[in-house]
Amino acid sequence: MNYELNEEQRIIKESANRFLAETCSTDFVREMTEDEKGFTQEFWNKMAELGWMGLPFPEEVGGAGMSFSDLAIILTEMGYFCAPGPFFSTVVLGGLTVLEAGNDEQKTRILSELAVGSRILTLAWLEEGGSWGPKGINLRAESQDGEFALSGTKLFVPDAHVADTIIVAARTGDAPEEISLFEVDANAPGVGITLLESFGGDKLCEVVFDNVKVPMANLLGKAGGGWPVLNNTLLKAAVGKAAQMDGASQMALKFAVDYVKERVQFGKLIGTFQAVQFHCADMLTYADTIHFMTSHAAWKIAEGLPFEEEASMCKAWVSEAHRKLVGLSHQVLGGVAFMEEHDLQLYFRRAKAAELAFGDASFHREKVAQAMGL
Amino acid sequence: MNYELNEEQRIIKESANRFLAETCSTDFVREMTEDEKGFTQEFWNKMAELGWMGLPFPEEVGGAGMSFSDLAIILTEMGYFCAPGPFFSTVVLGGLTVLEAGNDEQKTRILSELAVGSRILTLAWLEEGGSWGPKGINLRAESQDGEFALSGTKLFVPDAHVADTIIVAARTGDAPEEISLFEVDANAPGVGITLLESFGGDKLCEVVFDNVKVPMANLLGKAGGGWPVLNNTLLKAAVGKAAQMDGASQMALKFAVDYVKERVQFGKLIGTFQAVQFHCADMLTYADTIHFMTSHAAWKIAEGLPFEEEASMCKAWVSEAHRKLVGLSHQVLGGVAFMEEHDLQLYFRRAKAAELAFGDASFHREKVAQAMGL
Amino acid sequence: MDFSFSAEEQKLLEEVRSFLKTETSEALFVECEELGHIYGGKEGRKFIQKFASHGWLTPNWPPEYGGLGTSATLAFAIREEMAYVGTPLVFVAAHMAGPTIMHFGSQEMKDKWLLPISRGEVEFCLGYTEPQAGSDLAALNIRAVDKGDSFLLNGQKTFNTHAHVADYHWLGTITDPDAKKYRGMSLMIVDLKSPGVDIRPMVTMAGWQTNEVFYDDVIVPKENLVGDLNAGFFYVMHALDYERMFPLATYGSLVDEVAEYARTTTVDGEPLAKNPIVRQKLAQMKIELAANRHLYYRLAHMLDTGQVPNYQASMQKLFATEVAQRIANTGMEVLGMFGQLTKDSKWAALAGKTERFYRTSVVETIYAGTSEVQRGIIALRGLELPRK
Amino acid sequence: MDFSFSAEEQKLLEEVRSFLKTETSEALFVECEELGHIYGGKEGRKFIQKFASHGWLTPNWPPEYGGLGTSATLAFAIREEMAYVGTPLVFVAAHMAGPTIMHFGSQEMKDKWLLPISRGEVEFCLGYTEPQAGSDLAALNIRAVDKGDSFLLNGQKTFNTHAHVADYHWLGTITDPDAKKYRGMSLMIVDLKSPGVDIRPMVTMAGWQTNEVFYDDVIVPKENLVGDLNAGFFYVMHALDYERMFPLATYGSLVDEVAEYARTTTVDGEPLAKNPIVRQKLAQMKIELAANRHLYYRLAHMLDTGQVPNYQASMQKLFATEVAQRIANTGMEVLGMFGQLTKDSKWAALAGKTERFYRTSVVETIYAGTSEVQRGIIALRGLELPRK
Repeated sequence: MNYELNEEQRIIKESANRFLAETCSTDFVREMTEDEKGFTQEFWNKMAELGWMGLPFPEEVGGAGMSFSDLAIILTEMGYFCAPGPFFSTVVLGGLTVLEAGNDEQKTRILSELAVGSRILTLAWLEEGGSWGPKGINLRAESQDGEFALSGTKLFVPDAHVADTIIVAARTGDAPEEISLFEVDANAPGVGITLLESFGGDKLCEVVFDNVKVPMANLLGKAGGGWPVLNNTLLKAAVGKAAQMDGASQMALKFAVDYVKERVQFGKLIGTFQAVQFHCADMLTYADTIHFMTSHAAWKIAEGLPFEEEASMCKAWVSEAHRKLVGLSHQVLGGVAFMEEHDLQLYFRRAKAAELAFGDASFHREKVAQAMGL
Repeated sequence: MNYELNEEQRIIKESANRFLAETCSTDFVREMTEDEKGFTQEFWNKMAELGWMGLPFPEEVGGAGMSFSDLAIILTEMGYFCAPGPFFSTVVLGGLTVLEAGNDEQKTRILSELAVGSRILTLAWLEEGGSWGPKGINLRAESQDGEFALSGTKLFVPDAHVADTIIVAARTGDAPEEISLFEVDANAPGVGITLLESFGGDKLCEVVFDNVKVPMANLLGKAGGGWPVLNNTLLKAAVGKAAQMDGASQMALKFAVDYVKERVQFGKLIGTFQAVQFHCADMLTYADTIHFMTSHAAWKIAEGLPFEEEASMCKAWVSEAHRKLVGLSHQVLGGVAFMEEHDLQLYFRRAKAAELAFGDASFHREKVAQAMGL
Repeated sequence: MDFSFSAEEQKLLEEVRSFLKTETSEALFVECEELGHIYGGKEGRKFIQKFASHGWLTPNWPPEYGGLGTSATLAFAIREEMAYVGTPLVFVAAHMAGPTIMHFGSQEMKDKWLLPISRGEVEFCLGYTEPQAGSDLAALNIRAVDKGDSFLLNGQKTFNTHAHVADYHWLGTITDPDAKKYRGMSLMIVDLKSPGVDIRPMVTMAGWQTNEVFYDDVIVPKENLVGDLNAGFFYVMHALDYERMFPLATYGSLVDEVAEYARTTTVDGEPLAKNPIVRQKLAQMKIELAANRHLYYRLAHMLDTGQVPNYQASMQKLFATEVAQRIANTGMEVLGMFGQLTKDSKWAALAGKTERFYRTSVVETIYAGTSEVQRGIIALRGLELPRK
Repeated sequence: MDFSFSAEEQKLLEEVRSFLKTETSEALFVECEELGHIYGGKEGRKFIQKFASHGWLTPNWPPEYGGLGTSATLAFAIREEMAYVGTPLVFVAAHMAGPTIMHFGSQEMKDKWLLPISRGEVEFCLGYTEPQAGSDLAALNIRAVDKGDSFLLNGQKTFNTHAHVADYHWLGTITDPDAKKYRGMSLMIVDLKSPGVDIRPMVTMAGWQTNEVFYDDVIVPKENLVGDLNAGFFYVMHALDYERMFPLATYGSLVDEVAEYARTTTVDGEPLAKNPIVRQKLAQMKIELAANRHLYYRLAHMLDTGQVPNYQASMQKLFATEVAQRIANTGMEVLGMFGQLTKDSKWAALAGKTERFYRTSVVETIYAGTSEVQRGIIALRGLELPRK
C-alpha cells in the first residue's frame, strides 16, 4: 500500500499546477465560459506542447505511454483551476475510445494527431430519452451501398462545436446492446451542431445527424460491439470527472479555510467558532476520501485490473461528497461567495455538472449493487 | 388554524401526565420489560378507571365518545413514560377495528368489555413473508360446516400472550385483497402463542393457528372486505405510534438538556459548546415537527376527513426524526447514557421498534408517492 | 388543535388565488427579470397596487391604516399563495418597516407612511448589512451625526437587495459610537434619491441583483428617525420576532412541477415517476414541505393569540431554508442532465426553473441570519442553554 | 500510489484468515458472552496465545520483543481480519501499552513486559476515564502519592472495559496535583489483584460489561511507573497518534450478511435484493466501507513511511464510527420487523446480530474521543484553524 504519488507523478503534478497557475486565472475561466468556443488556441497549444494530450497513449502513436493515474493527476489540477477547453472530450472521451476500439490504422491516424493537439475529439452517446443504458441509443446507422447513413439527434455532446471528429454511438440492430461506434467528421454534410445553454459552464451540444454518410472504414471496433467499449469509456470518464472534482474540492476547501482565518464576526475570527470548525473538518474529510476513492479507481484502470466496481464506487461517493463540500464552503463563506464575482460559484456550477456527468450517485450505486450480486 | 390543545385536552394531558408520573416509574417500566406478562393488573385497572380504554368509543358501548386527537394525547403521555401493557393493542389495534368493522352486537359486546378494562384485544396480521401488503396474508380461513377453520402462523402480534381476543386477518379467497377479519378467542383450541424475544422492550408474539374453529358470527365486517378495514386501522396505528414517539421525543430531549446544563468538561458547562447547542437545537426542531405532524394526522382522523396521506407523511417523518433525535440525545449524553442503568436506552429501543411498526419511513414515503399521483 | 382555514379565510384565499392567476402578466415577469430578477419597476408597482387595493398587502393591519384587520394566519396564507405563483413576496415597506412604524413610530410618522405603504405606493429596501457586519449587527460602522434638524450620514451598506428600484432605505446606523454594542444604533428612513447616495449593483451567482449603497454626507431629516434615538437594535430584534416567516411555497411549486415532469417523462420505457428512488425523493420533499408548513403556521397562530414568536421563528427559517436546498437539489437529481440547461436552451426542462432555484437556494441558509445563527437562537432561547 | 498488498503480505494474511477460520471455536464465543461480551477468560487466552505464537498479535514489533518486524500495513490488515470474524480486536497490552513501553519505558520495563505481552500472556485494561473526566483528560482526580519505593493510589476510574478479566490496569493518575493541567499526570501499571482495588461491573445497553474501578490506599511499586513522572499526558497523546485505528470490518461483515439475507429473502414474491431502495442502501454502505478503508490504510502507510498520523487518525475514527452507525441502522431497515428479534428468538434474522450491532453502535461515536472531539482535532490540527 502506498498513498502517495511517486516522484515522477509529483513532478507531473507540480508542473501542471505551475502551468495552470500561470495561464489559467479565473478571469480567463470566466472569459472562456462566455466565449462561444470556450478556449483559446494558445492555451490549447501550450497544453499540447507540454505533452498533455498524448499522455495516456502509446509511444507508437506519438503518446507518452503514461498511465491513467498520471492522466488523473493532470485532470485533478485542471479541476483545481477550472481549466476550460475540450481536453476531457478529446483525451478521455475520444482518445481512450479510439485506443480501445480502433484498429491500428485508426489509432495511428487519430491519436497521433490528437497527441500533438491538432485534432479535437468528442463522443456522442446520450439522446432525448435521458437513459444512460444502451436502450437509450436510438440514433440509427443504416448500412447501405458500402457505407453507413446516420440519422438522429444526440444531446449533451461536450465540445462538439469545436470538435474535428465526433465518435458516435449508433444503433445497428434491434437487440438492446447492438450498438456500434463510428468516427464521424464533425464537418460532414448533414451534421448540425448547436450549443446548449448550460449552467455548469461547460460546452454541451445538440448534434443532429441528418442522413450523414460514414464510410465503412470509419467503424470503430466490431459492428454491434460498441456497447462494452462505450461502457468502458464512460466508466473511465466517470473516474476522470472524479479527478476533476478532487482538484476542485481542494480549491473550495482553500477558499473556506483562508476566509475563516481572517474574517471577524462577533469580535472573533470565525474560524474559532466550533460550528465553523466542524464544517471545515467535514470538508477536509470529504476532500481526503474524494482523493483516495478517485486515486484507487484510477490506479485500478492504470494497472489493467478490473475497475468497474471501484469506478462506480468512486463516482457515487465523489459526486455527493464534492457537492456537500462545496455547499459547506458556501455556508462558511456566507454572502460573500454568493456574489457572481467570487470564484466559488464557478466551482458550485461545475460540481453539479460533474455530479450529473457519466451517471450520478444513484446510478452508480445501482452499479455497485449489481457488482455486489444484489 | 390552532396549534394548541383546547381546555379539555389540556386537562386530559395533565391528568395523564400526573397519573403516569405517579404510577409508571422507569423502575416499573424495566420490571415490566422483564416480566413475562408485561404489565400489572393494578396498573391496567387504574387506567380503566380513568376511562382511558373507552376513550375513543361511543357512549352507547360504554365509551367516552372522545376523538382520536384525545386518544393521541394519552398515547403521547404513555410514550413519554414508556408505559407498558396492552393498551395500544387493545384500544388502537383491536378496538378501532371492531368499531370500524363490527356489527352492533359485536361492537356492544366487545367494546363495552374493553371500555371497562375486562377484555384485552390484539390484532394479528403480519406473517413470515415480511410483507406489509395484503399479499403477505396467507393464513387461510376455510369456510366449512357453517364455521371457519383458521390455519397458519401470524408473527409480531403484540400482546397476544395476554389477549382475550385476537382479531385475525385471514385469507378467504385468492384475489390479493380477499382478506377477512375474525374475532378469535385467544384461548380457543388450536391457538398457540409464543413470546418472541425482541429488543424493543415490547411483547411481540408468534401465534400459530392449527385448524382453529371460528363461528360465522365472529366474522367482523363483510367476508372478503377485511383489507380496507385493516389498512385503515394500520394507518391509524401508525399515527398512534407517532404519538408515542412524540412523547418519547420530549423525554429524550429533556435528558439531554438537563444534562448539558450541569455537566462540566474542559472547564465549562457542555451546554455552552456550540456543537452541543446545535445538537440540542436540532433535537428541538425534530421534537416540534414530530409533534405537529402527529397532531395534524390525528386531527384529520378525529375530524373524519381523509387522513391517508397525512398519516403516511406523519409516520415517515416521525419514524426518522425520532430516531435521529434519540441519537443526538445519546451523542450529547455520551458514555453515561450508554449504560443500561440510564433510562435513555429504554427510549432508544422503543424508538427503533416504533420506527419499524406499521411500516417504516420508506414504506410510508412510497404511500405518499402514491397519494401524489406518482 | 385545528389545521384548517375558516370558511371566510378560504373564501378570501380563493379570491387571492384567482387574482394571482389573472393578474400576473408576462410583462410583470419580464420586467422583474430585466431589473435583475427584482420586482419594483412600473409593471411591478402596477401589480402590487392593484393587489393592495383589496387590502391584501397588509391584511392583518387595522383598517385605519389600510388593512383588513384579519388574522395573521390569513396574512401568512396570502404570502404562501404569492410565493407559489412566484410573484414578489417580501415587501420591506409593508412587511418589515410598516409594522415597526406601527409599533414604535410617532403619530406623525404613522400618518405619513402607513397608508401609502398599505396601498403599495412606496417601496423600501432593507439596510442592515455592512461588509464587516454580516451575522453580527453589533459591528456596524456607518455613522449618522446629529446636525440639529437632520442627521449627516456617512458610510457603506452591502447586500441591499431592491435598493436600485426602491424609494427609501430602511437604514440601521450608528448614532452613538461610544455606546456599548447594540445601544448606539438607530433606525431611519432615507430617501434613496438624496444627494450623496450612490447605489452600485452587485450581481449574485443566482443572476439576481443586489446592491452596495454608499453614503457620502447624506442629509436625513430628523423626522425620518424611527422611534427613539439609539433604540434601533431593539426595534430590529422586535421586528425579527414579529415579522419573520419563510413561506416555502416557491420551492413547493418546484416540487409539484418536478413531480409532473416525472409523471410525463419516460426513461427506458417507463415513466420516471415509477422509479422507486425518484418516488422516495419526491415524497420526502412533500413531507418536509408539510413539516415546514406547521412551523410556519405556528408562527401565525402565536401572533393571532397574542404570543411573541421567538426561537420558533428561527426554527422555521432554519428548517425552511434547508428544505429549500434539498428541494432544489432533488429537482436537479430527478431532471438529470436536462436540469442543468438554462431557460433559453432548447432542451431545458421546466424552462430552466430548477437550475435557477438550485443557484438561488445557496443563499437561503445564509441571508437573514445563517443557519448557525438560527441554531444558536434555538438552543439559547428555545432551550435556555447556558451562554457561559 | 499502490492499493495492493505485496505477495508476501497476502500470503501471511491468507494464513491468518485460515487460522481464524479453524481456531475460533464455539467455546470461545460462548465464554466471551458469559464474561459480558468481553474476551479474556480461559478460552480467550488460549486462543490469543496460539494466535500470538505466530507473531500476529504484534507483527510490526521488532523480533527481539516478539514481533515479526512487518509493516504497519500488515498489522492493520491483520486487525481487519480479526474484526471481520468477530474475534477480540483491541488488546490494550499489545496495542496500546506495549508500544508506549517500547517508546518510553526503561530497559528494565521493556525486558519485563514486552515479550509476555507479545505472546498474549498478560492482559491489560485501559484506565483513563473518570466520572468527571470523559472527553477532558485534564480533569482527572485520582491521586498517586509518592511514598518512597511506591505510590499510594486513591480514587476512582469508570468505563474500564475488560477490567474484570484483565491482569493489569494501564492507569493515568495525578502525581502532581499542583502542576498545570496535563503536566501532573503519570502512567503506571497497576496489578488489579492488589489489595484495595475494587472492581464493580457496569452493564452497557449493548449488553456488554464495563467496570468502575475504585482505588483505596493501593500500593503501586515505583518500577511500575511508565517512563518519566508527570509525563503521562504526553505518552497518552503520543499513543493516540501512533495507535489509533478503527478497523470497520466487524460492521463490514454485517453488510455482507445483510446483503446475503437480501439475496435469499423473498418479500411479495421478489427477492428483497431486487428492491431498488434496498440496493441503494446496501451499495452506499459498501461505498462508505471502501472510503473508510482508505482512511484506515493511510494511517498504516504513514507509519510505514516514518510519518506521525495526527488529524488523520481522528478523521478515520470519526468516519469509521459514523459509518458503523449507518451500517447498523441500514441493517435494521433492511431486515424490517425481523431485525429487532434477539438472538434467542425463533424468528430472529442473522441470529440477532443486527440488533446487537445497532445497540453497540451507539457508543462508537462517543468512546475514545467523541465525534465532536475528533472534528475539533481535524479543524485545529488538520487545517490549523485558529484556537482563539
